[in-house]
Amino acid sequence: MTRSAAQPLPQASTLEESLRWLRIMLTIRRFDETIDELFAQGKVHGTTHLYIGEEAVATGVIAALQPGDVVTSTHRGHGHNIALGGDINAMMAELLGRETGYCRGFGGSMHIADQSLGNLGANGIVAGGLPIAVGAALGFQLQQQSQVVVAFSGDGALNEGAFHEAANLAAIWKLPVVFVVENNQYGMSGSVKEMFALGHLAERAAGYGIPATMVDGNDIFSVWEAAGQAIETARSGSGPSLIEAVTYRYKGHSKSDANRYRSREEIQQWRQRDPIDHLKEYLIANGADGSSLAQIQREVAQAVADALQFAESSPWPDPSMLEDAVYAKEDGTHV
Amino acid sequence: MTRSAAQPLPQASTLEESLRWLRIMLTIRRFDETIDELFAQGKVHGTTHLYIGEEAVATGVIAALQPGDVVTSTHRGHGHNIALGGDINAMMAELLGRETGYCRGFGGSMHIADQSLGNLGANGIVAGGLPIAVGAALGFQLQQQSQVVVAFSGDGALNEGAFHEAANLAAIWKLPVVFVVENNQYGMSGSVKEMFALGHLAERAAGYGIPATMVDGNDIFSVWEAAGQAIETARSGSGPSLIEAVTYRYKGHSKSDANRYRSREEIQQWRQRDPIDHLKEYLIANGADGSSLAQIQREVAQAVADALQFAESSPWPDPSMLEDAVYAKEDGTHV
Amino acid sequence: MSEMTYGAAIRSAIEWEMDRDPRVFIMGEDIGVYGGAFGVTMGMVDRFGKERVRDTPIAEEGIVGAGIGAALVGMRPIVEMQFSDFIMNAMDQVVNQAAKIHFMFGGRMSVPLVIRGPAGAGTGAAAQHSQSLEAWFHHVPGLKVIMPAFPDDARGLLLSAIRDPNPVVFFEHKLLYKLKGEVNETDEGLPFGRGIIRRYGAHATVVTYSLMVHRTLEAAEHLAKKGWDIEIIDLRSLVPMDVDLVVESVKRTGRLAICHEAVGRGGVGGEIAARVLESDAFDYLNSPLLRISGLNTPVPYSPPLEQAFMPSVDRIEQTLEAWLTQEVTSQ
Amino acid sequence: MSEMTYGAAIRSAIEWEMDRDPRVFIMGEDIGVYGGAFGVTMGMVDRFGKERVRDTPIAEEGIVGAGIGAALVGMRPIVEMQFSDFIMNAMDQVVNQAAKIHFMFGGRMSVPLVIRGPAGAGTGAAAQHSQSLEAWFHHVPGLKVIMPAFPDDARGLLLSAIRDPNPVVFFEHKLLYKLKGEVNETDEGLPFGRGIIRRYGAHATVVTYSLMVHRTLEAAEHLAKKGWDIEIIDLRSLVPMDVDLVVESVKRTGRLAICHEAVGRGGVGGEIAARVLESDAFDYLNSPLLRISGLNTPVPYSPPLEQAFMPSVDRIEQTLEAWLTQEVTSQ
Ligand SMILES: Cc1ncc(C[n+]2csc(CCOP(=O)(O)OP(=O)(O)O)c2C)c(N)n1
Ligand SMILES: Cc1ncc(C[n+]2csc(CCOP(=O)(O)OP(=O)(O)O)c2C)c(N)n1
Ligand SMILES: [Mg+2]
Ligand SMILES: [Mg+2]
Repeated sequence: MTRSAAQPLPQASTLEESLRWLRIMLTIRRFDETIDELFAQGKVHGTTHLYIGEEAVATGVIAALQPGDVVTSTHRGHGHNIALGGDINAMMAELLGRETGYCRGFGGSMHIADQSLGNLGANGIVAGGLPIAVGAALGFQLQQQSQVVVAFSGDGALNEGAFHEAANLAAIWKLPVVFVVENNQYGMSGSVKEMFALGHLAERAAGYGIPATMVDGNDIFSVWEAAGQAIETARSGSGPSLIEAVTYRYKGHSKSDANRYRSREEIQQWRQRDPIDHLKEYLIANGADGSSLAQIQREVAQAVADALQFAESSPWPDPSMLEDAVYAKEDGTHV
Repeated sequence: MTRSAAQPLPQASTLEESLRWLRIMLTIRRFDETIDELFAQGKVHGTTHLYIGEEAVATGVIAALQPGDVVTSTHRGHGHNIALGGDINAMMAELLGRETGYCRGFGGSMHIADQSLGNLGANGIVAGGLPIAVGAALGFQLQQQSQVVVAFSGDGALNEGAFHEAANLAAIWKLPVVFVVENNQYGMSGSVKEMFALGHLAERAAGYGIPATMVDGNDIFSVWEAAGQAIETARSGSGPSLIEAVTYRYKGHSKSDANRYRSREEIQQWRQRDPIDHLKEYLIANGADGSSLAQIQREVAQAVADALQFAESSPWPDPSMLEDAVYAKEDGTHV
Repeated sequence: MSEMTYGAAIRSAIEWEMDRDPRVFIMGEDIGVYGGAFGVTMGMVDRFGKERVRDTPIAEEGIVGAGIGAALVGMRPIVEMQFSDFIMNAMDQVVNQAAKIHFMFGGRMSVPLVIRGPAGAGTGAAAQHSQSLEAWFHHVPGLKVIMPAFPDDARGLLLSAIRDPNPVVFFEHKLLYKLKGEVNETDEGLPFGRGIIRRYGAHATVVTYSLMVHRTLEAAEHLAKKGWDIEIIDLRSLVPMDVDLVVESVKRTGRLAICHEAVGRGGVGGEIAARVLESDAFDYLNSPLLRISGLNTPVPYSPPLEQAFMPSVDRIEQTLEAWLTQEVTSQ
Repeated sequence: MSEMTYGAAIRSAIEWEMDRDPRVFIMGEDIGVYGGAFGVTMGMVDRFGKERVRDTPIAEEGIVGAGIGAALVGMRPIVEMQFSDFIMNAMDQVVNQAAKIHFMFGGRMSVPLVIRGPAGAGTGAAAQHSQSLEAWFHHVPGLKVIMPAFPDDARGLLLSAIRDPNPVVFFEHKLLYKLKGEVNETDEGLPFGRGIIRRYGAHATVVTYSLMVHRTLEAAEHLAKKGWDIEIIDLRSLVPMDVDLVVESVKRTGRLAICHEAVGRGGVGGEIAARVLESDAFDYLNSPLLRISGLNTPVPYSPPLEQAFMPSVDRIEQTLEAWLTQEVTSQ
């Protein structure tokens, strides 16, 4: 499925745009590598789910969105927020539990949201965001606005009742929502092979009358094209679609994962189809110069290091504010 | 879809068997007509869901079961229990809230079960029985027994998350369960046309890798054949299937229904395809004599009248036993 | 002021807000042409159209979630649970999502959502259609919980619920839908968190809400004839709860009884008792607590059983009388 | 007697029953090769095979329902909720089905099913993975609810849970999995409904369970040095609850405090308080009630916030001390 590096750039994406994507993907990777290290060092508590290996999905899909569009994210949500242009300082601070974090330390890794950028929220509950995405799409439809919603989920999420009810609502009301299924082959340890009696997850969409496509989730151009089509379908009022983006996570499911359910070889094989390497090769073959790529990489590393520095030097939140933080004020104002 | 009355009897069903079916279908109808009258007279409290018009589905499917097989039933469950050979005295008494009822008056119309006949229970919750059916099938599989489970549901139930999770479990574990969807065109008022973006409900099964067929639910022979095949598939270890039985309910959804969502003409049209009339014509065309059919009809009417008499002369349950009835005894004994 | 039923008062609040605020819409099973299982939304679809009076598939988790999502992009959804029991199918969306979103995301978002539906027994609908589940929701930080007993409260509190920036669980009682009362059809919402003394009395305070307000009031009238003078507090709103009103009343009467239809064990009665026992009313308490509640059983079907499950006027009267006789006489 | 962790004690009970009774099996998300999110079922699939240690899709409603169905045809299923919070996705099956089947069908059937999983905060898992939801389930007639604090209780009570003909909700605490203790690996189950006095004392009774037993015991040791003598009751089983033990203790000490990690409002503390206030211990009560509990908020993520949410040894100690000082001194 992977597009060979010799093919020309797809029409609508310029070299500049592609370099921007590379920067995003590198940021996601560097950010999550840093989180991985921090966990290893015992500097973060709780758990986290790294997006490493799946960067092309969030980046490619979100590149196809327009301002005002929104997404619902998942427990594996860092990539989505970074691709939306999220503030990595506030993300890092959130993971470190600081007052300057996105959620003032209330949420942590699984609960980052940035409504101002269109992120309606990561979600600790598998498939929990899907009915919410559909509701946002219903809201847009009722407001007669042309915004579109992208509902990210994993493969495992497709077996939850919440997916089912959401998919059917989207289908019968022709809502402007695109279900992007990040099929990284596993739930936590349960493989797609064991947990579905289907050749491809995209087949599930047929049961709702929703059109579906499968794309190579490690090839950002394929992702971007498919997402673009689905998003425009949604925007034009023709209803929902589902994209199965086939990808892989390199790291364990979460920090407590010993990877007993898969082989080293399998992981190695997928690493050879790395989405970032793939984009780099592609850029070089299309005229980008190696040193500017290296430069981006350095800048990204610096930005993440700065974020860590920012987070570590940020104050801890004050527990005394907890009980006042449960309900929104009468006038609806937020922090 | 309706089999024309001139065709010969399908091989495996004898005239005798068909007459037995007629008796069951007439019993279901007479029973539920009686309940309808009792409600109209204010003699029963609560609500009830009549099976009138759908008799061929329960009767045909259950005719294809073997002793030891089980079913899970629904809120519209009288037909299932009668087709299993249920005791209409105990059913009538239950509806009238008497001590001699199936559930000693604890359950009422929506909660009739007769495990001894293989009925694991009606269910007041739409789709609530489906995961339970799958669990029973899992139990049989673990016990290495060859029993089969039939999970009845309505069309509306297919939009509940419970259906989805149940269907997928059945598919991936190749469980001996047959989903029989009584598509009577409506939930309560929500029509299949509005609540699904599908041509046929059977298409939904494809999303799980479950084979499905659609049959004329008002033609008992079609139902019985399709059920027989699906049940044998399940029994032989080849996994679940789904049968969409297309039918219609003549009466309102429940006693409080004013039928505002459908037309008189529609109801009339379906009445012309009445499953009982159809079977009768068929029997006559195949050599049954009219007087013996009339005789069956009289016997059935008498039996239902007797049941009512039984129920009405039965004692009310004693509230003092309520609090002791919540937990099963340590030794697991039941009433 | 006009006389209307509790059901009509609820409809009046919804229609008022839908007229006033284009962000408000309602969705649920069979709420359109059918008019809702209890007729609450009857006729509304003709007035507001199918978009804003939206029939849904049978998919409670989906529709509550859809309410949340619509709320997040600026709508003010009302989601009807056909029977409040079915909220179990949507617990994750209600509790893990709606209730937590404001807090969990550090105050960045809020969920102005009303989830409403009929609660309670008494219609012969049996175990899965007759529950009173408010205790669960009052245990969930982030939710507000409202249970009105009279038409005017129903209307005023529902106006406030729709306007509230937080998720509100609003439970109506099936047996109250036909109750008539005077209702002021104004734009004024009733504030949450204010109980009301429905009857003043000196011998004991009975704290109650929803249907049981009426039964308790009736029992109190009977007891008055026997010389017992009972004070009755209708909480109306369980979260926030008017604890001060209860505490002050108990200080005056020296005795606390609680009456609710929900199963006794783990019901809201426990919380009320604890709040009083923690307060300075402790020193004024002259008698052990009395709880009158639904039995510790699922709701049974048969009329005599169902009546035994629910506190009846008789049971309330007799239980209160026995308690008062025992306690006051023995002092 | 052998020393083992709380987690190992739970595994020991499951393995014991699976060895003994072919009807017993366990299913849940990632309980096979992965060994469970908290390692409870580690290694079991090698011993019992994939059929009886069954990995499931992420489908809580489906798998609880599957447990019910299997139970109805003669199996004895154990269903693991990966985090007990996810039981919200299965509420209908737990509450409308499992809990009611025996009663609703007039005693014709029963559901021998164990639903178990980790509860509680303290691991930085935040609002949707840290809840203590026992109050909901103790309000549901038809369920039994067990929350052990020690490895030997965990094993003995889980044996009884698996053997019980009713649905049992069995909540383990995440922070206890590594706790070590002596465990008697016998065939003897511990009876439900018996609390245990973990520490005798004269000044006050503290009723508690699960993790908080340990924190309360530690606080009591500190307070002992300051001259306060606290009695501590570990309930172990919430339904049925050993109310007599509590009442007798309060009669001796004259003071009741309750400590649980769950959100205070609507928590089990209310029920305990009400049971005492209804009992003849009322006349012995010398002080207002003290409840020490989780804050009335969702569980926050950041370490200082999460610590503030949960009752800590310090908070327990200080709160008890202030209360005792106030109450005992002012008498
Ligand atoms: C309702 C619910 N069940 C279980 C979990 C535990 N859990 C968290 S992530 C996960 C696997 C999710 O798999 P998938 O949807 O494929 O997403 P991925 O982690 O692979 O990105 C599980 C089981 C959860 N968070 N919520
Ligand atoms: C979870 C749940 N939601 C809603 C209802 C209310 N209700 C009872 S039957 C019914 C319609 C069911 O439609 P369908 O599955 O097609 O069965 P039918 O009544 O047509 O036989 C509804 C909405 C319910 N009992 N349970
Ligand atoms: Mg996955
Ligand atoms: Mg139907």
